[in-house]
Amino acid sequence: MPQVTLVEAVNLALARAMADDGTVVVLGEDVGTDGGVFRATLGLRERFGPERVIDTPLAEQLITGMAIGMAVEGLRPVAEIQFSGFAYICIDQILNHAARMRHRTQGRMGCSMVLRTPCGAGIHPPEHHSESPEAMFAHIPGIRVVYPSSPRRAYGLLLASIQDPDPVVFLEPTRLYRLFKEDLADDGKPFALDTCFTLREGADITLVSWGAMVHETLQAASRLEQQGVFAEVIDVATLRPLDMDTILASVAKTGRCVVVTEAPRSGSFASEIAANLAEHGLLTLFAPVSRVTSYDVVVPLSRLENAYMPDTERILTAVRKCLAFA
Amino acid sequence: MPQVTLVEAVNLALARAMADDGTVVVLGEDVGTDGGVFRATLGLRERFGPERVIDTPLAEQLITGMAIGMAVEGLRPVAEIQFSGFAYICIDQILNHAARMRHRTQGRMGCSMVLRTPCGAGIHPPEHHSESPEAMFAHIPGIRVVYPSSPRRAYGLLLASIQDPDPVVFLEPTRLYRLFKEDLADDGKPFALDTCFTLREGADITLVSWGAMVHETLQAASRLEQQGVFAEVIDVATLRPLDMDTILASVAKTGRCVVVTEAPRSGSFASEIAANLAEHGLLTLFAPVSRVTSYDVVVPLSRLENAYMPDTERILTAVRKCLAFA
Amino acid sequence: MTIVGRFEIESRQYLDVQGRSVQEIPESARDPRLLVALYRQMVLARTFDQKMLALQRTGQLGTFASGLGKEAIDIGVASVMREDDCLLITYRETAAQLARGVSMLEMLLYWGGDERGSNYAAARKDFPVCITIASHCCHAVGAAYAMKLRGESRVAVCMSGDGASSKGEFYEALNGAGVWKLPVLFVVTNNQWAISVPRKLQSAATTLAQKAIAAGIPGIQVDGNDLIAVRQVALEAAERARAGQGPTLIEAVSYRLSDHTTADDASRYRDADELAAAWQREPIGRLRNYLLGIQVWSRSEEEALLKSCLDEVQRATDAYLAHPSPAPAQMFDHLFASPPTALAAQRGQALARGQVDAAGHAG
Amino acid sequence: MTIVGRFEIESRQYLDVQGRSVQEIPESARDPRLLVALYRQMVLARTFDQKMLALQRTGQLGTFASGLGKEAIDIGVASVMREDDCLLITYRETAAQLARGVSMLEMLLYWGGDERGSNYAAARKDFPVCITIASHCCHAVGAAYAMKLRGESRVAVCMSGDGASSKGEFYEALNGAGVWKLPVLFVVTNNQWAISVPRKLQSAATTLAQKAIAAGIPGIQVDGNDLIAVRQVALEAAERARAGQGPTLIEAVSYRLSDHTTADDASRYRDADELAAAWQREPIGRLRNYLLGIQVWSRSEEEALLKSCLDEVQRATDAYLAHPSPAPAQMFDHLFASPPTALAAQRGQALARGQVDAAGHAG
Ligand SMILES: Cc1ncc(C[n+]2csc(CCOP(=O)(O)OP(=O)(O)O)c2C)c(N)n1
Ligand SMILES: Cc1ncc(C[n+]2csc(CCOP(=O)(O)OP(=O)(O)O)c2C)c(N)n1
Ligand SMILES: [Mg+2]
Ligand SMILES: [Mg+2]
Repeated sequence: MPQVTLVEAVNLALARAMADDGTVVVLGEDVGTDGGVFRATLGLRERFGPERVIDTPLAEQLITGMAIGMAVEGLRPVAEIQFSGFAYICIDQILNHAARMRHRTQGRMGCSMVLRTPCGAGIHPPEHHSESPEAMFAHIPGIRVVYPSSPRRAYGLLLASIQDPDPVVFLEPTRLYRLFKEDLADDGKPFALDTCFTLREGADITLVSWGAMVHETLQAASRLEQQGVFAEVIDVATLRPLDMDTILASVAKTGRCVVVTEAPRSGSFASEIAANLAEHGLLTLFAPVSRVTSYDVVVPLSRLENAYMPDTERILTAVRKCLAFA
Repeated sequence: MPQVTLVEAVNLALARAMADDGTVVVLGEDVGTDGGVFRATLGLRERFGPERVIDTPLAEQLITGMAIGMAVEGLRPVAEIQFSGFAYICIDQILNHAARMRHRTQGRMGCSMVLRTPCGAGIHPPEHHSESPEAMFAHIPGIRVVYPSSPRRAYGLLLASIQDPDPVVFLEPTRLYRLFKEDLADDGKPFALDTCFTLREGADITLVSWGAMVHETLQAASRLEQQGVFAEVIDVATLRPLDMDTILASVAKTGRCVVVTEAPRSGSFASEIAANLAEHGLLTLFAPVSRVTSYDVVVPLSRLENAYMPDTERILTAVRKCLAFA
Repeated sequence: MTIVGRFEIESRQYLDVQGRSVQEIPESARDPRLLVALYRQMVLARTFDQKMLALQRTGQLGTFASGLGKEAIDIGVASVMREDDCLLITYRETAAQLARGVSMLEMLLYWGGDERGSNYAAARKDFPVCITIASHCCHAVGAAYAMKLRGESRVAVCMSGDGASSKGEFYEALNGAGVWKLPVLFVVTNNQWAISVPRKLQSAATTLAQKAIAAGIPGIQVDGNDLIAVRQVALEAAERARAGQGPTLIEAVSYRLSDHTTADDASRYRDADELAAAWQREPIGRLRNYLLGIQVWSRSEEEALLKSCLDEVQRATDAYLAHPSPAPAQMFDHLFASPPTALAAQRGQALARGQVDAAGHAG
Repeated sequence: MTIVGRFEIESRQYLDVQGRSVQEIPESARDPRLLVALYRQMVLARTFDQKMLALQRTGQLGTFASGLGKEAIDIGVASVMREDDCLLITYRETAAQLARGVSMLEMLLYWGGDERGSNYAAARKDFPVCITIASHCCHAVGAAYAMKLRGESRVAVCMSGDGASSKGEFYEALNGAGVWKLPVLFVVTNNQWAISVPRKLQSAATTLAQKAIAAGIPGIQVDGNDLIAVRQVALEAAERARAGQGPTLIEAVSYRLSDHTTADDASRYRDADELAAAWQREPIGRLRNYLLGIQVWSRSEEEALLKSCLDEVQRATDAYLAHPSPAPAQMFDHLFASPPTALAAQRGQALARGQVDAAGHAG
């Protein structure tokens, strides 16, 4: 089996979906000849032609709105927004239209589309390239929000997202694009879009995360193991609909939970999970749910990026506090 | 003292701010000759002239972006977005620019502006006129989010928002615009922008709300009082920065809390408050924090509006469950 | 001086305000039966429109945006569309929807606050009402892209207002449609007002048709009160689109004879004189005069038509008023193709509450 | 046929590719000292630009967007601005910023990833780099509105690219500036590429200057490799703006001689021949030839200039490399004019962590 990076897995999933289904089209800025600024769409134009791999004008509202029109007309568009900072402008079309078309027409029209965008900080880019907008998207009724954190999950979840009859916002952790490789079969098998991934089992504490932070969270779990603490690690991966059952079951076992996200703290998706745990798991909790997040400030330029984002150390500090709570 | 409605209080605050400070300008669709579709800007054009009360083309990104440019150049713009459903398109400019200008320039440039928009359901309007976008705005570092629920608070908080050197998103509960009146002195006194309002004291349970739902929450408290249950009612009013201290102190006293919001449940601002309570108030809680919210669906058209929104009955059900928890 | 671009904007009219032809009537409007049929549609649309206003005033309908004065635009444009084309509208295109086969009952349900009204039995490919101004222009581009990709000879017709022409999405859509030469008609009803904002405050452009020049596509102005002109201009655009020659922007000049919506009072911001003058140019009387002039229509036919329109509208109204209320489950059941389990609990809660409501226990 | 609008787009050039005048040099470019001064700025800007690229390649600077080839546009436009005017830019206007008095150190800090670089000591009214394409066009409208409201004779100058001209905000801004006749210059650098997307895929419009027609404002094309033409066209626009006659759109036609940014490899998507041909038209050699031709510049002055530019750039580089790192407090201290108490705890946490980091205990 070939070893692939996360961005290669995205590429393989796109190619597979386009090969299997002639209604799948890819559109966005520089997705064609250039193969995407991160090369996620590399080779697709050569293989499937410029009509299905569409270099658009520089216009994110057009890209999103077009995708909606295409989807209503029976295509399965996969739109790329080049960087997360330029995805906020798409909220309007996603929320007011993509998410509502089926309900608005009582089932007459669906909107099977995917909006892909690279997210998260840590690659020392210019301003607006390091955003974590997942909480905003995850607040929108009528869409799915998916955020894989490994090549295999990226592949299986992207295939599922493209096949899904409803709109999916598919967030990709830029920092993990080339950080590591995994074996990947390219077997065309989609993953379920409503189930968390338990990456590591453990009885002492539950660590919940998604996106690039899963990486630091796993590192923290390894460090903890060396100290004899066994952490269960859950990758939420499908933020909406949220699979609280898996998280609740884990916390029922461990009694302690730390939620890790790269987004600024207030109103982050970590708060949603913590609120659900407090509501439905209060009696199983031995300690308050702790949220390890970025600060409530603007993502700084690269020189302070590391000081801004959570790291393994901050996760470990939260875990220690949580374990010490009595 | 004259008795005024909430929308009249908004109008008085705007007039007062414009009279006191020549740099205050008002802009938006139909804010001039028409005085705003809800009449919030009535009479301002006659009094302060069309140069300061600006009817704009139909272009929300222009309205928001212009306000930013004006603010950087030393004006104090108050921009109106006609209905909440058209405010999502402004998130991009607010988040990427208004919220960041001061940090980006390390203090060289500020962005003293207010973005006003009527929010919330319950007035049987067409689609997109019933949104509760506060959680999205409250997730943005670098701005304030204010949401008054009475004429007096609307007046004092709007004055403070206009005077504030930083950007403020000012949400107005459409449903309360003309629902009731209050005495208002029109004394030009701003309210603090970081303090919750305790509207009613009580030792049995804390009810937390904001916007139009404060109305139902107060009604629930009255009903409870008839049954011998004394609820403390807190109007958050300034969602960002959030005054958790007042809420935590109240819950430390009552041990029980229900948070009420009109927004769809997942990722709502109720989750942020519940998460904070669970984190910092766990030991004082006798029962899980309960969130009374709208369902995670699209705001329906008018015929199902009442079935969608929380009402007094749903608040009371949650309170009873919370009180019964042991 | 080197000139690198030269552009002209044409304006088209066949009937003057009295309904007399000012130039040779085009082929597309020479069949009197067709013209009479379109005239009937215009009258039916206006009758229905007036009924909707009456229902709103008596609390039996929600906020409603009258299409009074734009019947020639709606009917003229719809008249060049084929059944399987795709129409994208705002809230003021009741007449066009009627012509497309959307039923009066459906429209009444929609404006009465029930999503079932957008589940059109006919016109399955037409988009539902789009309230967020100009956002649907981008949908039209996507729909047209799909048509072109599949090699169909269909067109997407996107209708909007003068206010909409100031929105970024309007422009992004025109520009995109130009790049890919897509089969789209962008029809802008310039009714001189966007709520209280007059046309001259929307743009310094002297015509809205010239917005096409920015996108490198053809733009044309047409007298929007002249059915024959609207139909002819739309037909030319549709033929070009079907032939792979790309999009067209049509500015149809007209006047909003009504208030903006039932929530508006236009007398607050515009002159009675202006309104009275606009009534002189309105489209139905103009076409009637023409039809009477060429003797394909008579006063007695007119009377019969009015009566039959009233009857038809009344039947739809009765059906609407007798229609069962929506059930709370409706909020949940078409949110997703298959409802996620995470929503099941909320659905149950809403249904239980609905029963309580029905039993009269709660507000 | 009734024509209701006629429009022309002019294109302006004074120097041909060899640097020979093709028409009478305008008053604005007849002072040789001024021309030489502007030439010096262009050379300094290019020297600085090359240094930034070198620093990036050696890991001493972040991603950087070279301005190679657009020096005439930046310097020509900046040359008509007054100190208290206001410049709004994207990421490729290093040369313009230099001319406005932004220091090299500031620009190095900014591109090195430190916000302090945008706290310009001079050019206090100029906006910082705007990365989100075209969003700053709306800021320019607001700034110009403020200027007009206060009765100032200042102008706002907004620079963007050919790609930006496809964005809705670009259009909303032009349209708004037209409605209020605001003192704005919209300068579009048409460098033929938006990353890998060629100009013809951005729009079917044959010129970008014609986008002005949609907004009802003047639009003009200029040879962006001809400093004299850029300066003259910008001067005319600025004078009109200061005289209350409203905005202008200037399309400056040029070519992106560099990769898009240091993260890009343009050879993946464009022809070596096209690039080589573009080098024949580049602006610095052209102006040099003109200056040499009219004998106000010499080979020896050229040599001395190159040396002094290298020295100046090196001094700035040294200062940059010696500059102390930003402290974590910087994230918090200018987020609000006065930091809310709610943030104090997080600030404390970050500062404590910073100390840990400094002590080398954590990554
Ligand atoms: C994006 C957006 N902004 C604001 C509104 C509120 N609004 C509804 S209709 C209208 C005016 C529209 O004018 P125009 O496009 O000329 O259409 P008309 O109503 O004249 O048919 C406005 C501002 C809206 N529906 N959508
Ligand atoms: C709104 C937005 N979308 C996408 C990007 C990513 N991006 C950066 S530069 C660029 C191309 C810009 O082209 P153009 O406007 O021609 O300017 P140039 O780079 O040629 O100077 C793109 C797509 C961005 N910065 N902002
Ligand atoms: Mg109009
Ligand atoms: Mg370019």
